[in-house]
Amino acid sequence: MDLLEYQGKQLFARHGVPVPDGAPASSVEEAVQRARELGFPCVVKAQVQIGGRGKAGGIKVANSVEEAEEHARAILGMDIRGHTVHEVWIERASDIAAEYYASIVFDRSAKAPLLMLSTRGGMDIEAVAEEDPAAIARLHVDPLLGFQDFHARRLCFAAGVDADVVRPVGALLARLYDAFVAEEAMLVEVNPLIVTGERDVVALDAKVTLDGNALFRHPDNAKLRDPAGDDPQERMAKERGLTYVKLDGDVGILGNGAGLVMSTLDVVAQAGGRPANFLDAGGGSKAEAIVDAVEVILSDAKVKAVLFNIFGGITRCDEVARGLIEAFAQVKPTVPFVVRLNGTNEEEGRALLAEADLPNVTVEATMDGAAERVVELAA
Amino acid sequence: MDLLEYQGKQLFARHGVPVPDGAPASSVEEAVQRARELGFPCVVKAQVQIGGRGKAGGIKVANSVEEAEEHARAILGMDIRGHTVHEVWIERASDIAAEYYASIVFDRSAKAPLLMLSTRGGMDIEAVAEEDPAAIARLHVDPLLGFQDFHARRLCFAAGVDADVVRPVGALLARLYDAFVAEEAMLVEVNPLIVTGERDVVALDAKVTLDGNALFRHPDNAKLRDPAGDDPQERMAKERGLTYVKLDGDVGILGNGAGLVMSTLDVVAQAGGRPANFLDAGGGSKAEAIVDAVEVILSDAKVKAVLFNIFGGITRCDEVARGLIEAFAQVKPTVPFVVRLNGTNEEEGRALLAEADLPNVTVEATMDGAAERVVELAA
Amino acid sequence: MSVLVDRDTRLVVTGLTGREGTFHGLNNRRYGTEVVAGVTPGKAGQDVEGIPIFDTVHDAVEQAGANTAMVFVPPRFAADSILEAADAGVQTIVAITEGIPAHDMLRVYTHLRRGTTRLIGPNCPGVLSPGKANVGIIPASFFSEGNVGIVSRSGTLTYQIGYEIAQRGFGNSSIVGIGGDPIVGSDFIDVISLFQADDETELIVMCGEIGGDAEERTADFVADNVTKPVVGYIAGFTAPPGKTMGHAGAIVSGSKGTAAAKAQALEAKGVRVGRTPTEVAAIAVEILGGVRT
Amino acid sequence: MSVLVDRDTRLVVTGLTGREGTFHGLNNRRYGTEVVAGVTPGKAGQDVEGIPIFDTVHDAVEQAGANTAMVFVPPRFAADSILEAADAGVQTIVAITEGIPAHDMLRVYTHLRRGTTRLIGPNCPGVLSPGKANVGIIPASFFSEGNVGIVSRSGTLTYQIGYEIAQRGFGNSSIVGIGGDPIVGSDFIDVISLFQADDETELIVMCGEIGGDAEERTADFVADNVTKPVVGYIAGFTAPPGKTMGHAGAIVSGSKGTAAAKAQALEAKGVRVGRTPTEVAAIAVEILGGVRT
Repeated sequence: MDLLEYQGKQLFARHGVPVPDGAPASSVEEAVQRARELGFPCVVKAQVQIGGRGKAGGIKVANSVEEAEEHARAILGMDIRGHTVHEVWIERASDIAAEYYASIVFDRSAKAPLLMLSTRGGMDIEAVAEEDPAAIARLHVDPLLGFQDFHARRLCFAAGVDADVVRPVGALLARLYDAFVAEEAMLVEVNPLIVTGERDVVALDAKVTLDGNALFRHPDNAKLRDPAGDDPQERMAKERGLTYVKLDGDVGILGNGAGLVMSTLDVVAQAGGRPANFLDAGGGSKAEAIVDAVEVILSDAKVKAVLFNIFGGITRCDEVARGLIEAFAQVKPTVPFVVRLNGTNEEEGRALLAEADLPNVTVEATMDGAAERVVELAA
Repeated sequence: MDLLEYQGKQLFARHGVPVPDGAPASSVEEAVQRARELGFPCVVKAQVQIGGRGKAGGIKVANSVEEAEEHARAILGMDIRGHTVHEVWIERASDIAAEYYASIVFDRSAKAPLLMLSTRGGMDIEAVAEEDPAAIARLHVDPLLGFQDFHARRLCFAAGVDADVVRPVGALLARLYDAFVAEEAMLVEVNPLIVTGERDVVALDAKVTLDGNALFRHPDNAKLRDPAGDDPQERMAKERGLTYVKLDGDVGILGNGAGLVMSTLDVVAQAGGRPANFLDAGGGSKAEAIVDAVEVILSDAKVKAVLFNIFGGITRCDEVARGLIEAFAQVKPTVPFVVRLNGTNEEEGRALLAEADLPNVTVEATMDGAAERVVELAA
Repeated sequence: MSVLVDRDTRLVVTGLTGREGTFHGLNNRRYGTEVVAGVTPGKAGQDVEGIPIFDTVHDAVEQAGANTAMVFVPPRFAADSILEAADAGVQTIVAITEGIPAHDMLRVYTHLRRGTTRLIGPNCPGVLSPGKANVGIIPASFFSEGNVGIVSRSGTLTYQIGYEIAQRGFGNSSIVGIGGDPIVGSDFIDVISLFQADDETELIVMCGEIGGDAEERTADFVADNVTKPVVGYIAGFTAPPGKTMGHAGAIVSGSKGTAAAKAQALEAKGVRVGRTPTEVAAIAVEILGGVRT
Repeated sequence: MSVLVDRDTRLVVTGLTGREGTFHGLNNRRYGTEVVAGVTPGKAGQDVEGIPIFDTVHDAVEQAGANTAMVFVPPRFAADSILEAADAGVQTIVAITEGIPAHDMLRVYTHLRRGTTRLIGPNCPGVLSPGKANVGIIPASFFSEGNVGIVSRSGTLTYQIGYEIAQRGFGNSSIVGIGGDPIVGSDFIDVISLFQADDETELIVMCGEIGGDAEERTADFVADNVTKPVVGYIAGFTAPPGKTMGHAGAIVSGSKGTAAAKAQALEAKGVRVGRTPTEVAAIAVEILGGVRT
């Protein structure tokens, strides 16, 4: 789960990571009021989960109430590469002497948090990483021992941080690590991490990704989940507890188990089809879940045919069949369905389908055969 | 550093360990006022760092303002085995259905925190440990992994905690462990840990020993240090940063390094003398520290002779000699001194002493010889 | 032979008294697995169809001789359950639970790697050694004893591939689902090492998917250490970057972790990679010497 | 031979630029120890009488080839300094600092025991291998090369006993102060194992003191594993129960941990225990075959 910049900054502030004063606003009036309170110059920043806001005109400095109003009006509602700006963050302008980069990544390969620090912040860090990898100091932290002062020193000296700010940068890294662990983040990134003219060290941006599986321990973070940015189908699926990813084809796909569904997409693509979605009905799918899933898949108007690819383990094929029958009764789909059932209770499942004799439903014996059939039907 | 019961309870409360409502008082008027606020029945508890307060009459239940006043008057100023009661703790009386015991000890042998839980609380736990060791469930916690829920379950089931309070007792142990680690304690002990008639689990007593070396990280705890209970010589030594333990003999002893001082006491005892104190002037002792040390040793009127036993490592013998000369100038001791100097700059040290020609100071070449000489002089 | 679970397995199931725990625990017992204990705190003395319940895994180890644990408790309790089993001296832990917080697993993984306990999963279907023992939720009826070892990040995909191989007359030494989370207790390399050392296994099938670099690291390992033939499969060629495809670990980040890159890495080290489950089965059978009837 | 430090020792001193660090670091160099680096963050490029200063221990290891570290920083920074040295790959760390918080050392000890780094101390005088290297604050001038290994929880007491043995014409393989804190990196057993394996050491002297049960555990270890003669000393017969005698470690609780109990435990396992430093020296010399002139 990705946070907006200002949500990340508020999270940072809770853990003592220094951030500029600021306030969010979702209307022009509110934005002007916040700007007045903060004083000028201040910065009006579009709150969207995508990079390159500055280039797109989503970040503007205001030197007066008039300018604040003008910028808020321009930015609120703006579309930045497919993301509509619903909120702005008004923040006191900072006096920037140097721009650094700092991040902590959950490194699944090393199985440890990876810390990175560079004095070449404020720009595209991936470009820096490619053209001059040595410009980014990196080290892993033992997850049980935790962050130690020497980690901060090593990073600062390796990155070439200005001598007079080695201590405050190190202190900020320690606080950032606290935030990473305490909030169970998968990523915390500060770009740029600035040194001000007065040699204060401040996080001028914040990118935070939280672990969705850990939100039960962080009810305040869970509330930040903002479905407004989601695709309507994805939002609907989420509300129903389904794992659904929208794609841009016309073959609707449902399977059980993430690997099998990914594989089904691939097989459909190889058969010449274009998958409309990824939908994992999950382990132990019950009939109601199947009804929900069919509704989500069919809410995408582009879908011309649907493939059910089930290999039963925890999931029982008879439950899937029952769900499909119920879905036909409730939703009355107009597009053809191809169904392939193997595994736990496959015979009962096929028998139920045969008995129900649903219109426009073909049962196939193999995954490849089912993929070919559904591609034909969608053509 | 040992805390008083009420300081321990306040520390517990900061970490979510449930304790009864209460308030400290250092005068009868204050005690009565606190009792009124808490309501009746309440308990008036002497605050001294020694066990067996109950038997000594230091814990009384008050059912009315009159009784609270009577008890406070009786207990404040009371002497409990050498400890004068300067403060009482007034606490709401608890309805006790069961008395358990819980503690966490810094186990230097296993190099891990040792947790202990027993359903036989409320009494002398050392006696329980001797007559029925199986009545105390014990386990160690990996210091890096920390306390896990399964530790709580293992302890509760092994101790035979009532089934309906396994969860709250486990939760209390988790909080107690938090306190142990966060406050850097060497010991936290709850005896009794009670189950109330309403099946709440509450710490009815609190014994907390903190690591004196860690107090720099805990300024609030450092302020709790109460020198009032110390022996006057020990208090004086503490104020001067010296490690001094008062004993009951007449040979004053100063050495450098705890092991050497302990050994010096033993050698003096073997020579037939009775050491008056343990005083470790420490590594790298400077002349001023020696002056302070001489003052502390001589402030004990029983001292009839003093032995300086120095083996110089960090400590330089010339500094010790300089300190002794300065001490003679300032303090003008009337008792004889025996001095033995070996190690770093021993020749310079001996030369300084020879030159100063202090009255009543004998220089000896060996530790055994010095011990024999000082015992003769004290006789 | 086989790997991880066999006739010596003495299984304790944490969460046995739960609905799913009971269903799969009994299923495993029906298959022939020695299910010697269940653990549910506060229910010691009860039983699930004759399987005794204990308060702690320690009691299950001491009193029922459990040497393997299957973790079937909800995600918020699962890390603790794994640590408890390891602390009790269980040597193999199979964690089925899906949705365990990543930071929990980071601590669990780091702790377990310093000891001798082997963890499979979490978010995995378990381990099946056909004819010997089944620990987990793999539907055993499709699989028979044989010489193909399968290791996979995915559950149902594994069944699919195992099933296709079985259709061609081959059986399996063991089928190991290592799980689809960012941090799993054992990775491809760990399990392939076991298969390499296992007498019965003659060919190894590994099913990877997008995300992370486990497949790339495995390619190097196979080239240097594995003499048995390895056939690969990677799911997720169609997955767009930045989207989590069901498994917490299945995500293409930027240009990293794509199926194409993984397949390429494997092929560069001489591992043949099938583009569909059917093709994987065909390659395996070709190497093993053709369809058995 | 000798243990822990010798002519191959390449020492980095953390805190070399501090007053005590400079004094003892240069003292160690004068003795012949290869002092190759100092570490003081922010002072890289400077030097202390020709010894180069680095920002981190890692730099000292990489650029100056340090393999041993002496920690001389104040207590609040010492745990971090020890962890840094271990992380940098230093194999032997000697921590002189007194007053490190006990919980810091608990974490450091647990972490280091899972790796291969050996820690001596903290709150110890260091290690002297006469004629080879001196790392720490032991006044070397009293000691010469020889065949008596000394291990001690106390600093000055060690000098006293070593001095008494030297007066009788014997020298030392190594003198190891393990420190007097509740948690030290290496205990008697660790160091006695090294002496047992060391060709040069013919007799081992161990100086214990009240508190804890390290001496009692050592008695069992010596009986089972040590073939060389061991002579013991315990300080603190005169200590009253419940009083802290300088070291946090020297806390007597009830009967356990008293000097009498420790001496008894050692004697029960055949270790002769001297009642004064002089008696220890006399026993050692008797075993070694009389005074050398």
